[in-house]
Amino acid sequence: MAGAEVTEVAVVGGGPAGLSAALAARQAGAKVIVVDENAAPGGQLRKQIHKFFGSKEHHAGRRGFRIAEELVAACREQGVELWTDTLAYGIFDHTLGIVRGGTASTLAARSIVLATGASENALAFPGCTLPGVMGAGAAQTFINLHRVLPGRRALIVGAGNVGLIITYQLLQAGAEVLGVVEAAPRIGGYAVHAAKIRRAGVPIYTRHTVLNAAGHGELEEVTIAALDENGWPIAGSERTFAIDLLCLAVGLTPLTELAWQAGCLFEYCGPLGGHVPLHSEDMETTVPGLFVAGDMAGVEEASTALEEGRLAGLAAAAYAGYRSPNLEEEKAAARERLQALRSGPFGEGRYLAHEEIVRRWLKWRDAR
Amino acid sequence: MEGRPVAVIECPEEIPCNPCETACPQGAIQIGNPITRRPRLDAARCTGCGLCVAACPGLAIFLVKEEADTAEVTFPYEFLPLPQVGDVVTAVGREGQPLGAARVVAVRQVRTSDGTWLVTLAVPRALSSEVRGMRRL
Amino acid sequence: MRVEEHPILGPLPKTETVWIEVDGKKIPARAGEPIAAALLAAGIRVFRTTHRRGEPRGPFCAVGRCTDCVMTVDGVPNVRTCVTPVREGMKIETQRGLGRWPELK
Amino acid sequence: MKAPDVVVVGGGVIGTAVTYYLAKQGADVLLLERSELGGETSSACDGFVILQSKSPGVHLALALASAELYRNLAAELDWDIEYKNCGGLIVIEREEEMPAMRTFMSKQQAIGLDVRLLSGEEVRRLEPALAPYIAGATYSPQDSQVNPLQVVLGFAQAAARLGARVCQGMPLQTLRRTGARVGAVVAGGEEIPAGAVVLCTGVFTPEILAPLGVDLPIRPRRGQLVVTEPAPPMVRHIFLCARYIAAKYHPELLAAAEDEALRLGVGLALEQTESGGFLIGSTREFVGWDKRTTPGGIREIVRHATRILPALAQLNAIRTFAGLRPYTPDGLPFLGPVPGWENLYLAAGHEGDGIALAPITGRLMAELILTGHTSFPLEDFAVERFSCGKEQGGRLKVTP
Amino acid sequence: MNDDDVIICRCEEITKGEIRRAIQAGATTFKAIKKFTRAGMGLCQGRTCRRLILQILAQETGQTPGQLLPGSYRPPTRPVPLAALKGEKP
Repeated sequence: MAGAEVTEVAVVGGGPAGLSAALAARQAGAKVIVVDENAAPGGQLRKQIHKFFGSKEHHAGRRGFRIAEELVAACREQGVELWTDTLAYGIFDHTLGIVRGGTASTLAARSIVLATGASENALAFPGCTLPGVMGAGAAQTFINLHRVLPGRRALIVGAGNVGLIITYQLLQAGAEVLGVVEAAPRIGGYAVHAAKIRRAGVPIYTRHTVLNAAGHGELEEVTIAALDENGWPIAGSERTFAIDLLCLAVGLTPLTELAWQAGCLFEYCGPLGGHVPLHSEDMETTVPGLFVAGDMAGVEEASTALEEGRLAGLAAAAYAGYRSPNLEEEKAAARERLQALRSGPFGEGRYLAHEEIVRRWLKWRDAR
Repeated sequence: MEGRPVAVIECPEEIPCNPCETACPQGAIQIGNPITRRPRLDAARCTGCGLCVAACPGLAIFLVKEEADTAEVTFPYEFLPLPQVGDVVTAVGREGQPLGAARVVAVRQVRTSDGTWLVTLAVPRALSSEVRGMRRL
Repeated sequence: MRVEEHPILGPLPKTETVWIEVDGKKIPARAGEPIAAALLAAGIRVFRTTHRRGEPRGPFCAVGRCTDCVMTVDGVPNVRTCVTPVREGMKIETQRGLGRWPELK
Repeated sequence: MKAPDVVVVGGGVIGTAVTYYLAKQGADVLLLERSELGGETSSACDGFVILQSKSPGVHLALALASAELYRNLAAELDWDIEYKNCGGLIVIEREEEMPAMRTFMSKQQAIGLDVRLLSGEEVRRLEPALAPYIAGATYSPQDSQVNPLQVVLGFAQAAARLGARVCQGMPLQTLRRTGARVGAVVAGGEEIPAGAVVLCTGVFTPEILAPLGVDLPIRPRRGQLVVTEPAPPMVRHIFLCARYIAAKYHPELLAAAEDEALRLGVGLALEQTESGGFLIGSTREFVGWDKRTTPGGIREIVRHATRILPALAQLNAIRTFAGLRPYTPDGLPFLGPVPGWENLYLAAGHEGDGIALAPITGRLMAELILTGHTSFPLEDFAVERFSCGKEQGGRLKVTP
Repeated sequence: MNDDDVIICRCEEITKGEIRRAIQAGATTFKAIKKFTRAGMGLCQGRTCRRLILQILAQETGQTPGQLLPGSYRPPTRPVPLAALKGEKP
């Protein structure tokens, strides 16, 4: 076929999971190509300007965009091919349909790692389609990547880590943030992130919801209200803010399109953000030779994405015939670090969820 | 601890994070295994160097120095414009509430800063455990 | 509005300025940035009006997924402005509904 | 469950049509759909009610009768099926194809189809988007289009209003035999006594009939399609190409071809739907039950379509999909009783004509089941026209 | 609160009310809602509204999110010009 390319390991997605997988597979000796639809590799790390949690292995204490730079540099140094502006438009057995330089072609690989990340959830309320209402990640892209403020006076929906971080970053970029609206009775994100924005004077309205957004042609005001025990708005508690930016930070969903197309088996898993492909401890799906890593295998954090990527990369290389000399030790170490990242009150739910996904994968394998 | 700055760690949750432990040249902060354990400070070994303040991804570490009836509170600061030494600013508490005017006595960066400034305010000793930042300029 | 100074990212790096035309009006853009960024920087927030209800829309996801920010670019409708870089002399139009397509011939 | 007069198995366009016309005649009908209405072939096809593509003979005659029913169907069903009497073109790419098309057309004219041959210049006047090299086209103002999904829903909703019970998520488990009759059907764990049973199960019919000793030559034939973004109206007609006719009636000519497009059986089937999107097909491939699209299939469809209508190249594809068409060796569906059974009927095997032939199929099957005879002769569609199972001792018919 | 007028599918401008009516008419899957309403069939192919629709389905039909399948995902993952899909010259 015209324009068809072949590699040993193909990785879809150049974020933390994908780059980490590529690096691990390359170090094991495989020829690796990473395809990424964006103009530059690094994924969401590129717009993260805060310092990361985790440990030294996860570049903790480094700012996200710097971690991206380091990973990309390491990949280049090791000879990983990074194909940016390249869309994986479909997967057909062990072949990716790609669009590169305005032309469709294929990229066949012995093994494939899908590391396509997650997408922001939408929220529906009257006025939610007005210009000025956007995903929190969208606002983050504009301010940190493109250096443009999409609004001057903002309100944030969602007090998870994403909402709290965006609030802080909007302040850093010079916007005013009038508050964070959270439907739950408590803040979902880390206390330290909440503390940062509280110190900066941003109130967090827990047990509140957005009633509507309004404006002539674009967002001008948003009305919120307190919620009662049953989650219904309390009459008389309405409060209206004159703003021009409403950021929605109401969770992420694993971006699993390609895994569905490939015929992977899935399981719905609330703590991981939705349907996730069943996968083994090595991150192999129910399609032999197809691996997953990062948010698309269950929404977590960049640090876990790096470790999952490493596991998937090692296993994908082994599948392609390149066993790292210390394969089992390396995998064991990565799993141990993953388990540590998934301990504590925030991580435990995700730990159990992943255990369950792996258990289901084993059940599938045994039934075969 | 009278007369020398000591770190105050306000990290209330078990989250997977240990750069403070790694940053401390004195080994005064311990997290260990698993990584989600909360940091413990050995105040006797703390020299108040501020490396942990700048390294903490949660901006949850402060320095407090108490002497006679005054105190100096150091906090991480990542906004523009930066205050200048000698400026009088509004000190704020954990909820961002104003706690009165305070003089800026130091604005510096350390090895672990990468953009994070350490701002030190002189405040009344009674407010040393209240003041945790300043109103943005 | 441009974020000229940033406490972490530093001053806005100098880049070449390219000029694009939006509904006949020339606006400056930073070379390589997506159309949507240039428009927001110029204070333009309504990118299109919808096909059925004629309602205004602007950027929503900023990563090329939701297609809410599409405009007619150099005569081609439905261009995702959040992932399409500016080019000198590019002609961008607010898209009304499905957009005006060039005659099929 | 109350015993219905007729159990219809399969909720595609044929099953819902049969259900509707039975209910319209006053029968108590139960429709069993194993997953959801229009979930298989009927939601993976174009919406052509095209007459020109039908082989001259009973096939075309049946299609003409069906087209007549479509005229008032939306009003009758009280459902917007997006019917448009837009006219159709069969594009002729090469001069060499002209004689064959002329013959094909004149036979159709003899049966009463309004169809004429246009020169390249004439057809480009009708559709300026056609490429300059196009040699000509046959044109029929009688060709129309509908939205297949809405036809399925329209039939089902109207049938339900007439009292039919439409059960989704009810796979047929067993046909219970009582002498020469189906005594009951077992579905969803329930044994349902039935007066008569109609299988409208398309590509799945052979596997249902095999245990009954009936060997039916229906084979799944994959058709891949590409959907574009919605655009304002850019073309007015529905389009086939002359190669489609060849792909449909002479697969043996294409199978040996070197050209990948021909090997995949690519023949143009193109329409701009009510929503503004273009539906562009299609391949015709025997690949078993594989319903995936392929990079090669997509590419060849797009190459073929953009060669004929070059301006399409500027449009974005937003979706590709494939459906399995119930192929029969003679291109005609099976309509009639299953030999050896008194109350078991078949309406399956329409290949790419399911949408076009649905109304007449529904009406004739209702007539057959409820009265024993039909207003249109169904001999040519008889189930036993190919060598059927041993116990039926069916007659073998030589097909044109 | 009557939120029938809220837009759920941003591309095809399909409201919550239209989706509710489709559910009442018998659409109990994402796939069926697409057929009834065109929600999820526009330019972005349901990449923004799919989850919202599944939530409405769960609320209205009492199914759990785990019982609801997200429907089919077909290539291409983004709009791709036909000019690109033509590929290289043969």
